[in-house]
Amino acid sequence: MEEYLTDQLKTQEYFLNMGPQHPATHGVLRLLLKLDGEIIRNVDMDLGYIHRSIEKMCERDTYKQIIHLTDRLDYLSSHINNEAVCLLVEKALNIEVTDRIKVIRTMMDELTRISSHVLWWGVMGMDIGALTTFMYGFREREMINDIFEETCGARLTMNYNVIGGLRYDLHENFVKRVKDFIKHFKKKLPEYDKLLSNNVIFRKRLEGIGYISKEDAVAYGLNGPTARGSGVSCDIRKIHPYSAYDRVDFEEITFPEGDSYARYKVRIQEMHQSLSILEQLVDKIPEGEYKVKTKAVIKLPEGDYLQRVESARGDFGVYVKSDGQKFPYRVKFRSPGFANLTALNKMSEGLKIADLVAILSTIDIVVPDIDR
Amino acid sequence: MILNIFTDIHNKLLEHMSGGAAHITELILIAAAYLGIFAILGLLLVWLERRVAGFFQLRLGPNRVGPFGLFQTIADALKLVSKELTGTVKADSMLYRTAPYFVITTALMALSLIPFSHEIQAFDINIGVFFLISVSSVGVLGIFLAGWASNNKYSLIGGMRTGIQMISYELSVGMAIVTMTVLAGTLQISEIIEIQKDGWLIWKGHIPAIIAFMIFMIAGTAESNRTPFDLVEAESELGAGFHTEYSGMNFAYYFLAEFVNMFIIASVAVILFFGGWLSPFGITDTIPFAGLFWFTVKVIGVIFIFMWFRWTFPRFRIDQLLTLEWKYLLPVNMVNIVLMALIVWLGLTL
Amino acid sequence: MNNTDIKNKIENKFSELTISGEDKEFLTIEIPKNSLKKLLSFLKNDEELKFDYLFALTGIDFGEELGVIYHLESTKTRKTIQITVKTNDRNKPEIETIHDIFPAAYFNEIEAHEFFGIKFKGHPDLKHLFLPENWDKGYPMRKDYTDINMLIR
Amino acid sequence: MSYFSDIINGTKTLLTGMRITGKYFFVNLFTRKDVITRQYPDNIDTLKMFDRYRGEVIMLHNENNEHKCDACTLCEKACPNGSIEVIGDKKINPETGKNVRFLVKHIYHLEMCTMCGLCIEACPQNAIAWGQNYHNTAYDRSKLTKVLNKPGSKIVPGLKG
Repeated sequence: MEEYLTDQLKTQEYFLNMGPQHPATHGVLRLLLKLDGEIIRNVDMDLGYIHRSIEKMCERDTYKQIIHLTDRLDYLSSHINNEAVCLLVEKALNIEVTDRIKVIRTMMDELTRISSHVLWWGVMGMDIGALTTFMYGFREREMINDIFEETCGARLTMNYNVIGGLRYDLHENFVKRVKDFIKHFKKKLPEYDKLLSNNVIFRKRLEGIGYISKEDAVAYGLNGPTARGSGVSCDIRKIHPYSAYDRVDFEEITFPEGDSYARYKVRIQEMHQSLSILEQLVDKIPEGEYKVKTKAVIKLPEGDYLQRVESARGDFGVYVKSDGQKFPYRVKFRSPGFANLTALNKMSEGLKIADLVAILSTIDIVVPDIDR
Repeated sequence: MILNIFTDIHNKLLEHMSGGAAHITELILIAAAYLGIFAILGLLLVWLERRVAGFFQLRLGPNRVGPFGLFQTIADALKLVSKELTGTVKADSMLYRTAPYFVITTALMALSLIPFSHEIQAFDINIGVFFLISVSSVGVLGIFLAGWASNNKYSLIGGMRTGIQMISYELSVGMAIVTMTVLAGTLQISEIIEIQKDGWLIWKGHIPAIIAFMIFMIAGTAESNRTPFDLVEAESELGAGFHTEYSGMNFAYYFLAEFVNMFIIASVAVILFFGGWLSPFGITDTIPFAGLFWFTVKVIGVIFIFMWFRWTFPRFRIDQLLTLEWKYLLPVNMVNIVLMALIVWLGLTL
Repeated sequence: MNNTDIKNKIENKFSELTISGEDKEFLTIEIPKNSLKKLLSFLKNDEELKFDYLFALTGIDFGEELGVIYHLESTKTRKTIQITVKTNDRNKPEIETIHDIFPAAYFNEIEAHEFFGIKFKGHPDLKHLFLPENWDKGYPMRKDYTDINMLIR
Repeated sequence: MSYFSDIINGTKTLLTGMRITGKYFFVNLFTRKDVITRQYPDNIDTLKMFDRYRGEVIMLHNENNEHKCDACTLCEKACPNGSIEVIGDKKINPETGKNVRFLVKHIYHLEMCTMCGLCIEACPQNAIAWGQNYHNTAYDRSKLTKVLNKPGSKIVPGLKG
């Protein structure tokens, strides 16, 4: 009977071009879906719609000039990307920065992480269909952006880190603003749970969807919150602590379920952790220099250098091969989003279009980061 | 006292011309009036939606054009009118062009049944509620055809989703209405309202009526393709769904019809559960046209709940949509009808 | 387990490679391309080392030679290791694919192929991922690539 | 009886969500207290950017229309995008008799600038600084190419030039 049915009821597979202009692809990502009805058989991707070849551009820039290019990679964690390059150069030249610099960098990192996660939360709701969350997310993000703008001079492409320290000292309002933000966000974060996390429709949309096992997550090179949703412990802040992360107390959030909802929970919990880091540091910003004296022309000794940081999306890495010149010989930006995206096909097999949108949301891609 | 302005007009016309001519003039007059109501309703509701959405989302909404931004939607409509009508090359052009008219025609037909007050009801047929359900199920065709004829895969998926969704939720809407007609004992809309003079049906039918109301609200949201049931045009998945390929006025037809449909669903809820144009406790029932005020207030109340849903909830997935209907709403509905019948039979109504 | 232990362990097993950087943050291995796959599967599957996380796959143009740099991390010891393979042939560079060992390499290899022209033997679909489908102007990340639109100081 | 408890718990979560949005709705309806958007062109008079805001590069002039730039081209060299062109010339200073550089034109391409700030850091004289202008739109790309030194301006006397 079943054979008869499958013989008679033939369905035709077809292709659907999702993107480059599509609301769910968060920019200009093109997905080629092979569909059977609404069920996804295969996801193929086409990237490069905003490829700027930043790696090649870095080969003609000095180390100081590279930093501002990293703003344009993952624009939602630009501060963390800046820091990666600065840390790499400081490590290579054995520049020891002051405690003040370390603490400020850590605080900025965490503010960046919160602002990125808050934006992700808003957009996540929007992808699932709850349009209101977007504005609620932006309310918090706006406060952080104001903090950034006042201290760093820009809201998104902060470019605040320089080799050997920071561009400016903290603005006098910084501490007050951060304290205000902590107070505000502590009140609003439970609302996120009430509005979205516990919502029965939302949970049904995410639970059990986009499963990826721990082994697969490692094999596909997943990182950041996406991998931690599968129970992989991969927080660079814990594994290879940098800046002031070795002196603050925070937990690495992992959930073993491996589905979209686990990834969602990881990010929500990470916001709580970031908030606690901020609380620990805000009253203890040490006095000191905000910038260490460096040479005017920075040349890295010949060799290979690698610096990894935990950006909002995961394991961001900078690899530099230097030949002793003032320009790097080869720079590689290891993009967390690119690695996460490679597992998309695996995650979305046999699911529906609506699920693909949810998965894309939970792996939290930023297309400039993928295209580089 | 005026009984019904439409009968008045009919009689006035008969005084001046012969029967046939009077009839045709009356038809044209009323049709024009209802087209006007359709447009005004649509535009007002779009404005209301945007304004309400603004407040939900910590914004202000349109507030620049006219007082409270009231003319914003008119400006938008003018813009849409002036826009080019585009289409896909290989679209089935006949169906593609006619599809929007299915939607507005049915919306208009359903609108003619709505009693705005005691005096304003164009078409009071004795199978009113039944007519309303059957007419509104034709409207689906317009959406379905749009999805099919556009020759766009996103539209097609949207159209197919409509088919599934409408067939399923039509049931729940119908059953919820049946539950209430068991209580009311009539299908004629004016009579249903008349019965409620000594108490609204949601009060009279207490438990089963409240359950029926909840089901009606859920299914009604689905009927009007609104979040959380807006899979048909789910913008994060399908771009715009069935009307991806429509532009200019053709798009505006769908857009307005969607809001008018919401108005119709809300009106039906008000008629069946909250006594239509009746004032609470009969305080203003003797004043002519006071019903219009109460009807509007009640309908806006129900519409606000629809909007509240829309700006709070995430969207369902297609299989969850069907699960909700066939596994939850339908069985509950079945039991509810029996319960209602028992209550009416045993005389337990309040 | 420190770098010296790892070095000894690898050197016991493989003789044709050169290891340096014991005192540095991570070991740097240079290996001929025909034993690359053997080394990588050893590194991944060895219970003590367990270098199972492909952190990055970087194509690189050494001027004369083309090469690929693999950065692996062990999820057990949290040590990083850098492996370099080189190929002399600039016209038809070929390196074996490792996407069957590390699925993460699949798209990274496509990227390296696009920008450096390195053919990964055994890779099923070396399509254009970042560049346009009809791209035929060579390999942009190579050092000898010139483009009139490029901003050069 | 998970069927019924599912319905009840599910409805509860939905109502909690509605309470949150409903609260904001009514607060905004009556008081506008939680409205977070700013009414942009209306508040244009009161809108002030932060001091460190990086809007565009400007050259500082004092009240005598004098700047500090001696056309050393360090900013041009520091710029990663080539958005600064310094056109200088040499002339003999009548007082000292030395051959010195002076600035003819400091051309700034705003359309290419990424606001990285390296030029301002590189400037030994602090002749250029950040301007807080945020209204940088133009209908023509060429309008974004600016000459930073004002017409007729000279270098502050006493400086090298």
